[in-house]
Amino acid sequence: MENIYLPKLAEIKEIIQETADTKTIRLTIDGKSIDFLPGQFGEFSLIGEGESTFGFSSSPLRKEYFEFSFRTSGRATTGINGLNEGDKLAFRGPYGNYFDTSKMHGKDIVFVGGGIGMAPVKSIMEYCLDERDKYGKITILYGARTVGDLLYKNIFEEWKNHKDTEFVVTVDPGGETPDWKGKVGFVPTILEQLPLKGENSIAVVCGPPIMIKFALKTLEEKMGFSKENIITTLENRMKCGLGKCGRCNVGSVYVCKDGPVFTAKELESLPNDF
Amino acid sequence: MANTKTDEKLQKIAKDLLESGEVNLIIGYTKGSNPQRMRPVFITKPEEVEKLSFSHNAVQDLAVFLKKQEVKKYGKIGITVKGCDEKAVNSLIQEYQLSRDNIKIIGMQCNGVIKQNLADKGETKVSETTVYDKCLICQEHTPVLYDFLIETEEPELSLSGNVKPYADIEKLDELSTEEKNAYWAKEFDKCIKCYACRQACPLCFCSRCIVEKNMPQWIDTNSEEPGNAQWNMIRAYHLSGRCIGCGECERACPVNIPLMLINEKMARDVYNLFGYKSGLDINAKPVFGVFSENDFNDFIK
Amino acid sequence: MEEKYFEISSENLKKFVDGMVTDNYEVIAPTDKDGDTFYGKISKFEEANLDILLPKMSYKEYLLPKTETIFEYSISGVDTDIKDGLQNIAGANEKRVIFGGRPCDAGAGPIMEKVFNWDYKDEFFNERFKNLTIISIACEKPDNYCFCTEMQLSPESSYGSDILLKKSGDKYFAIVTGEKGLNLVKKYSDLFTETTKDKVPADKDWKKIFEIEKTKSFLDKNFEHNYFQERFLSCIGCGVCTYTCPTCHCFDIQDEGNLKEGRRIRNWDSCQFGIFTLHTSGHNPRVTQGDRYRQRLMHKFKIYSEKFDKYLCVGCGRCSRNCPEDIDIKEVAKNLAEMA
Amino acid sequence: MEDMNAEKEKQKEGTAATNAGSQSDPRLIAFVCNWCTYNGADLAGTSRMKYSDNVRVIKLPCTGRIDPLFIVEAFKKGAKGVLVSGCHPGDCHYTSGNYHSRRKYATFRDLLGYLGVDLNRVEFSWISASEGNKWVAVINEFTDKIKSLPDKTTDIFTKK
Repeated sequence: MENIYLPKLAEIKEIIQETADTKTIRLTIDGKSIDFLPGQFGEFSLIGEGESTFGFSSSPLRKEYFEFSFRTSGRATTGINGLNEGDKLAFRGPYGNYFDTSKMHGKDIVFVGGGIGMAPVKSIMEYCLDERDKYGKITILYGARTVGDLLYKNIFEEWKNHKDTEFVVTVDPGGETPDWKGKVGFVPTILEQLPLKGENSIAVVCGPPIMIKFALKTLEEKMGFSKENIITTLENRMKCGLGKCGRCNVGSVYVCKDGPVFTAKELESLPNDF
Repeated sequence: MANTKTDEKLQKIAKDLLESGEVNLIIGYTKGSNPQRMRPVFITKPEEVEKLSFSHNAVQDLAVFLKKQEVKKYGKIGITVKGCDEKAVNSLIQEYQLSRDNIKIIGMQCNGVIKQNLADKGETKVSETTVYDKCLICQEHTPVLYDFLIETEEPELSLSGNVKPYADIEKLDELSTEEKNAYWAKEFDKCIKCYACRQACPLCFCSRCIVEKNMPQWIDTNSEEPGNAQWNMIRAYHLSGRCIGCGECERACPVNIPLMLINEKMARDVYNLFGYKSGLDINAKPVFGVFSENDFNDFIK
Repeated sequence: MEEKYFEISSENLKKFVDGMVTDNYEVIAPTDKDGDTFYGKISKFEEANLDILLPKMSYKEYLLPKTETIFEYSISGVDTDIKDGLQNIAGANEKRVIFGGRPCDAGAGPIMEKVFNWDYKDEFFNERFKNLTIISIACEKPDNYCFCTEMQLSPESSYGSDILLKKSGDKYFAIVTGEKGLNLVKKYSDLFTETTKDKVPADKDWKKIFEIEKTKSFLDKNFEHNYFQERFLSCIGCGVCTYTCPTCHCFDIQDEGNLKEGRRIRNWDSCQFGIFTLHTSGHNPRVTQGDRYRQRLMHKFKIYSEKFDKYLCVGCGRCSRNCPEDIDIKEVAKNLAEMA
Repeated sequence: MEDMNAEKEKQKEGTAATNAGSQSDPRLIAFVCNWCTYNGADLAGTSRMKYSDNVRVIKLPCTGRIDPLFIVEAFKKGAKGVLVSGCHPGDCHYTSGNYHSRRKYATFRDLLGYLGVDLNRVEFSWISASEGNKWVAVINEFTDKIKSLPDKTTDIFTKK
């Protein structure tokens, strides 16, 4: 008999303080990463403080660790926030579906991330960047409320320096600092200004619900992306991640099993329950 | 069943209130899923007032809806209340959860409501053995505060004195600590932590209940001892001096924990200690909002 | 196994139950306490109340306990010791018999089994379910809140029961559906007489008052319908419907203890609670009680049947009987079917 | 605010839960107010008075801040006795905090007793900043009382 709710212990290899309240934690199990696919998620916990659901934010091709990013807000994340490198973290997963990269081969891709929603985007994006030759032009648009809210600042340079890759970073109006060199404007607004076309392209979008809503609209109506080619991930409250506990469903879809990755076309068929 | 005179009066008042625009919503009772049941109904249009009805099966405390966001957004509300329920309205006003200006109270004179489990089995007669214990000690058959009063057609509840309401309180008081503990351990063991007692209570209006706070986790989440005991104790404490004794918690409880034995005991204690009964005066300060320099001090060294 | 048929006299039924008690079976039956009837352990046949239609609560807790320990942990220094909770329940229910439940309650087990076994297998449920023996009694007089017939069962359905007893005069016919039931009958074989199917009185022609498929087709198309918000304005979100329901299985996972020792548990939870779906960000997909009751209806009559080919409802009517605000799910399902 | 509580919780876990003590060496928790009783205890210390070391003191701004939940929490974590102590009536640093808490605790104590908690396990006192000797007496007396209780305390806080 196997207890599907039993976590494994992962070791914290590295902790990166991304912003004042967000961190990225890199983990290993038996000294290496685990097998997962971009877009999947896991249940992370400091035993005694409860589990939290996070998507992986690293590329599955980087075998030396797997990572996730989180914002400290509740009991579980406060617990995880207090951990140090070398400490143990309980982990279950990977769960859920994933970004089907085979459908992206040879196509132009635009990655759109907002705030901490960049985390799952980063996973698929780095996956693509790691196999750069398989894809066409890659555009990365990343926005956050303020400069201080941008995650992954330490690897912006790395993203920028891939060939045939454009990296645009923006902050909401009012969120810029005097020495800010990126763009200023809401993600959907900046997205519209990018030289993109809908044909033979895929858009991967994740961020706060309101951003997703408007980004999807922009991509579809103004830039000519078809609904099948816009992919996003849903974040619903979960407990088990295994399709049992019954709280993450949107209509007949269990986000933890049938999701979290959905195309805009699939989302359209779902009731407004997310 | 034809409309009774009570129903007609009620419908007339409701119609006038809605037509004149004095209220946007009437919360009342209507006939329920069987002839012995009534259920809440929400009337917004004058032509729908015929649904309104009242009888000795109107067990629900409609004041519970006054804490609901979906109901609050109607603004000015008319509510049908029995004497006990009306005290909940008063308490909500006392605790600034409700403005007197926004509420029209249609007071129903009531001589007791039949226990729902008996009514479901076919009981139709109001008597001291068929009504809730709260009705036997009721001092407010006529609500203490109302904008309209509808007099009852029911005969007065005759009390022989043989039925002792909440008799178990006295019995419990006489037990030893261990026996009391054994009694409550058995009762709380049944608890399934559905929190129906909280949801059914008109005065449990916290937007975030203590059981939902987990930094730290004040109340253990398990449905075993001692998590159940912690919950039941804190629920009872938070309602001490506030509970108006409508008994909705006990009625809602799916596992029949005698919650009213605790609530009533605390109400008596508060009255003995501070001479305060809740829900009787909208201008009174809640008992724990004030103090007296001469308060009971014997238990403190 | 094919169904087998037996006869047992009322007198022998008493001996059967008392015999099981003597042989250290834990016999759970409807029994009177606190002014109502609940499932509980009995120590003799007379303690069972077989006249009552249904106990107030279902016996779900024997399949899905109100609190289940997933694992216990102890941490000292860098070492974390995790003790798998499954070990505690190995063989759970092996000597437990539910006696005198109704076909609706019995139907709940195989229905819930589906969600606990799609893809990932929940062995907590499986271990308890596979060992539990269920002896039900067919209903003669369903009440106004019952709608098992509409829910593809019937007052005389043997679905989910290991043994279904059908009363006929002063004796019972026992329909044995599987090995678990047969083993029990064999153990007390002197009390039972084997018979054939044609001797067992045929099921009555139970009438439906609405078609559940129609309810579903309404739900398919009317997610945003005003009905939900208006009708369930009277819902106080107490969750009694879900907690007394034999098929509601949603749960919560919580840690309990300190950073040195404790356990991870799963508790019953309810879709009727505001915090059930509340996101950390403060966003809540289901803001009003109407949204939440709609979710319950959807889960019961649409979602589950689309995923698992069974409705997540056995029509026992407990949610209606126990609802403090008298929301009658049968009436609601019928209303929806009429609007479809 | 909640963080502060969490901190407090951790402190308590360190003392009460992991080392709840036995009946012969019981762990007692004293919730005291910052202005009177804490200073009274401090005075006892600086005057080198000796008192039972079974007690663990948790300082709060005022008895008015001592939620009955704290008592529940202490028992839950295994404390054998809980003392709540603050300024004498009329001496509250915040004018009326102790009056309010007196009302609360009169009621809460009744509730505890009614639910079968041995009231010998909860103690309330007024101890001023100058009453170091009273602090010593109260603690010693309370410790002795707890030690004299029958070993098999089973109440609703006991894990089965």
